Amino acid sequence: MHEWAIAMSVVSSVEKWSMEKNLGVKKVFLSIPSLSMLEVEVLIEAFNTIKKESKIRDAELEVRVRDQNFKCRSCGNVFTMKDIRDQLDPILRDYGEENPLHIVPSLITAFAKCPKCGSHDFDVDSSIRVEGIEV
Amino acid sequence: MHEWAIAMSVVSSVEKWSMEKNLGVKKVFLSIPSLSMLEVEVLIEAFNTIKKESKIRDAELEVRVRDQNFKCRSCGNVFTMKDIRDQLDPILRDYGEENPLHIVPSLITAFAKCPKCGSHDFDVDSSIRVEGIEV
Amino acid sequence: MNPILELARERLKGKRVLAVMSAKGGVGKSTIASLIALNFGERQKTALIDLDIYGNSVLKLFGIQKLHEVSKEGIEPFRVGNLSIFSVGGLVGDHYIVLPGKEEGNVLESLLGLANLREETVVIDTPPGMGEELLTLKRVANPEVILVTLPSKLSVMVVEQMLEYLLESKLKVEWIVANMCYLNTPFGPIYPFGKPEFVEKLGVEKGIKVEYLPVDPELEDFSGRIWDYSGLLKEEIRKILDE
Amino acid sequence: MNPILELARERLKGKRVLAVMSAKGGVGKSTIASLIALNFGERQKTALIDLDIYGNSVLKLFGIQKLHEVSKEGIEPFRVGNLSIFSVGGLVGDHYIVLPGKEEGNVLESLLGLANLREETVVIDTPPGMGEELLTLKRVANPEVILVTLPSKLSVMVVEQMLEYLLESKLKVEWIVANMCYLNTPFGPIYPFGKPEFVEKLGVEKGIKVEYLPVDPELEDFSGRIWDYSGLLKEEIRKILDE
Ligand SMILES: Nc1ncnc2c1ncn2[C@@H]1O[C@H](COP(=O)(O)OP(=O)(O)O)[C@@H](O)[C@H]1O
Ligand SMILES: Nc1ncnc2c1ncn2[C@@H]1O[C@H](COP(=O)(O)OP(=O)(O)O)[C@@H](O)[C@H]1O
Ligand SMILES: [Mg+2]
Ligand SMILES: [Mg+2]
Ligand SMILES: [Mg+2]
Ligand SMILES: [Mg+2]
Ligand code: NI
Ligand code: NI
Ligand SMILES: [Zn+2]
Ligand SMILES: [Zn+2]
Repeated sequence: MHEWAIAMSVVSSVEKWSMEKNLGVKKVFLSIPSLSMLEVEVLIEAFNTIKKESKIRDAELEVRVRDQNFKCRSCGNVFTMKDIRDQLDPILRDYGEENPLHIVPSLITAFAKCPKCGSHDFDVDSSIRVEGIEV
Repeated sequence: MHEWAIAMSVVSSVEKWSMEKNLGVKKVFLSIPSLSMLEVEVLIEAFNTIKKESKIRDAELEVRVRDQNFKCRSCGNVFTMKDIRDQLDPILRDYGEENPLHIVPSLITAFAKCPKCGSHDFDVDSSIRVEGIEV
Repeated sequence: MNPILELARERLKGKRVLAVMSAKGGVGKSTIASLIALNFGERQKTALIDLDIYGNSVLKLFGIQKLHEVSKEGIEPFRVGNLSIFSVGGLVGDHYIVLPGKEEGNVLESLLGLANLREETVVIDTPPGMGEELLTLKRVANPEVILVTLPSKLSVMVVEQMLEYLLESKLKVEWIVANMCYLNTPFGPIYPFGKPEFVEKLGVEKGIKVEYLPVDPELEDFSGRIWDYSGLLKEEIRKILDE
Repeated sequence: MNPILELARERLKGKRVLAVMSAKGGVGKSTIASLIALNFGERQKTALIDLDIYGNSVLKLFGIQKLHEVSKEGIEPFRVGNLSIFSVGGLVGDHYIVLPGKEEGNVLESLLGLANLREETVVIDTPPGMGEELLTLKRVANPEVILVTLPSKLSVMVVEQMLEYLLESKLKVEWIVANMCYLNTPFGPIYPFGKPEFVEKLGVEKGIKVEYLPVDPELEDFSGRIWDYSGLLKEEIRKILDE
């Protein structure tokens, strides 16, 4: 649901950029972590609605969903979403769709552990970022 | 001076690695931040002395001194050691050779500011790491 | 480009942002932030944002155990009278939070960026230390600061270092609050953490007004329903804000 | 490969490591860690390591204002009787420290890795929160834990979440210390932070012994020379350790 708030943040930061640089925007490349379970179609729909009231009416949104590679800082083990699937399922069950990881993917270390050593201490790459703008 | 302690840490971690993998070590590539003002010759001298008592007697140490690129998280400005030279000089003057940045380069944000916006909030890459081992 | 950070900045832009800070823990930041917000709330809609990821004390003081609703607008606040409350604790419930330092900034940027913040007055509760949370707040806004300490020498020394940072960073420090200075008994005051000589001196040196608050053992009875509290501390804070 | 981390692990391996923890600030961690180390120091050489980057309270309690000497062996401790004290504050002096969360781990790995640590018994003072400092300590060692709280409901709720984490992480929690439970006056006790009912319940639930400590207003007089203190708190801690 809060895909709309995120789309708004993208439109308004790209709009600001476009006005500062005095450049028209054709395409925006947004990168999101798969961990966040954000719905890409909703993001695009929201972006297309919100941009109409902005100065980047012609911009198109392309979303890249990044798969996570977690690296344990305690034992060095590298693992992926698949390896902790059993730890993620209960989160969906307990919190539903608007769960903590959906809203703030960085919270993953509070809920999941390194499958090898059990540590909550692993590197995550969970940011939502605009990786490129085509003008 | 504490170059010796660092050399010891390198010898003992590489030795451990070599024993675990059951591989001889020809060369160790160590990367250090220029910020730390560590003396490369002392590091190598210490390494060559300490390795004699270890299982990696034939290893050679190659040290790469990384130049820092600081990125301000407040205004986005990217700057280097040169741009904050005037902020670093007083540290050397006040603390001498064994100054905080020499011992713990990560402490840089406590002493220096982004030359553009004055923020202490910038990204540093200050770790000391073994970047490669030649067997 | 970090759109969530940009949005956070926009949400706070032009508003009155008051942050209750102390590098020292347990000095009463959350209590005082809550009482200040409640005082403001008597006259206008006020937001209270909790940036202490691990303490979530604001929720505990207000007895809030629900989860934040999430809408198209983002994270919807908990409403208590005129107050709108936001906290990471409202996203996770009673599960513990443990985080690498690197992630703390992302978590707080998300809270601040996604909060559906409509109020013009914003009170911010902060964690102890001078780490990622402080830097994140600074990245997003330039708050007026209320600096809290105990009267103890130890606490004042820690807070003095923070004050140095705040002043160098050109943040406006409104007052220093010396909390838990004395405990009134029928037989005269007791000073559980020493007399407030060090904080007095600090205030004079830096030209910042110091306000002295008592220990109020009654406060504990209102843990979980702090809006009901109308004792000593509340009255003293009212006086300070009315000045 | 991170050689400093490896060295830190080696320096602590096989030693008795006791960490005084609390996700809540200002509950007396530094005071209690110092008094425990002093108690051990009466019988054997003991190291006291301060992992609270922003508080450096151990140095302040011991009145240490010098800088660590650095030798070929690394960072040389401050020596107070049988105690060897290490703190980041001993590297920077009275300058403030402000750090992005990402750097906190590097700073503490350096302190632990470079410390010329010869003692077999190591007491560790920790900062509040459950962030990078806690994870760094966990990366380096598996300490026995002494968990400190105030009796207040708020503090106990915060500490309960930390306890959950500690137990899930299979750390051994020796005792829970409920600090500042009562203040004795000639006219009977005062309970400045409420009666210790919540912490008592927590102890029973988790099967962990709870120790109750008083507020001692005399303590403040020994700030800066805590080794000279021999009052109530010291005596209570002696009793606990002798059990
Ligand atoms: N003036 C006061 N009188 C009595 N208790 C207080 C007072 N101020 C704070 N407390 C109590 O002290 C503890 C720490 O306060 P808190 O607001 O959580 O501090 P912080 O946010 O700085 O960690 C809480 O249990 C709180 O109820
Ligand atoms: N039992 C006690 N009686 C009186 N004062 C205490 C007691 N325990 C701690 N203090 C004081 O309370 C303040 C916080 O204690 P401190 O050890 O710094 O806590 P923490 O390390 O958990 O932040 C200090 O000023 C300290 O002197
Ligand atoms: Mg605190
Ligand atoms: Mg608090
Ligand atoms: Mg922290
Ligand atoms: Mg402390
Ligand atoms: Ni959503
Ligand atoms: Ni040196
Ligand atoms: Zn692991
Ligand atoms: Zn900058």
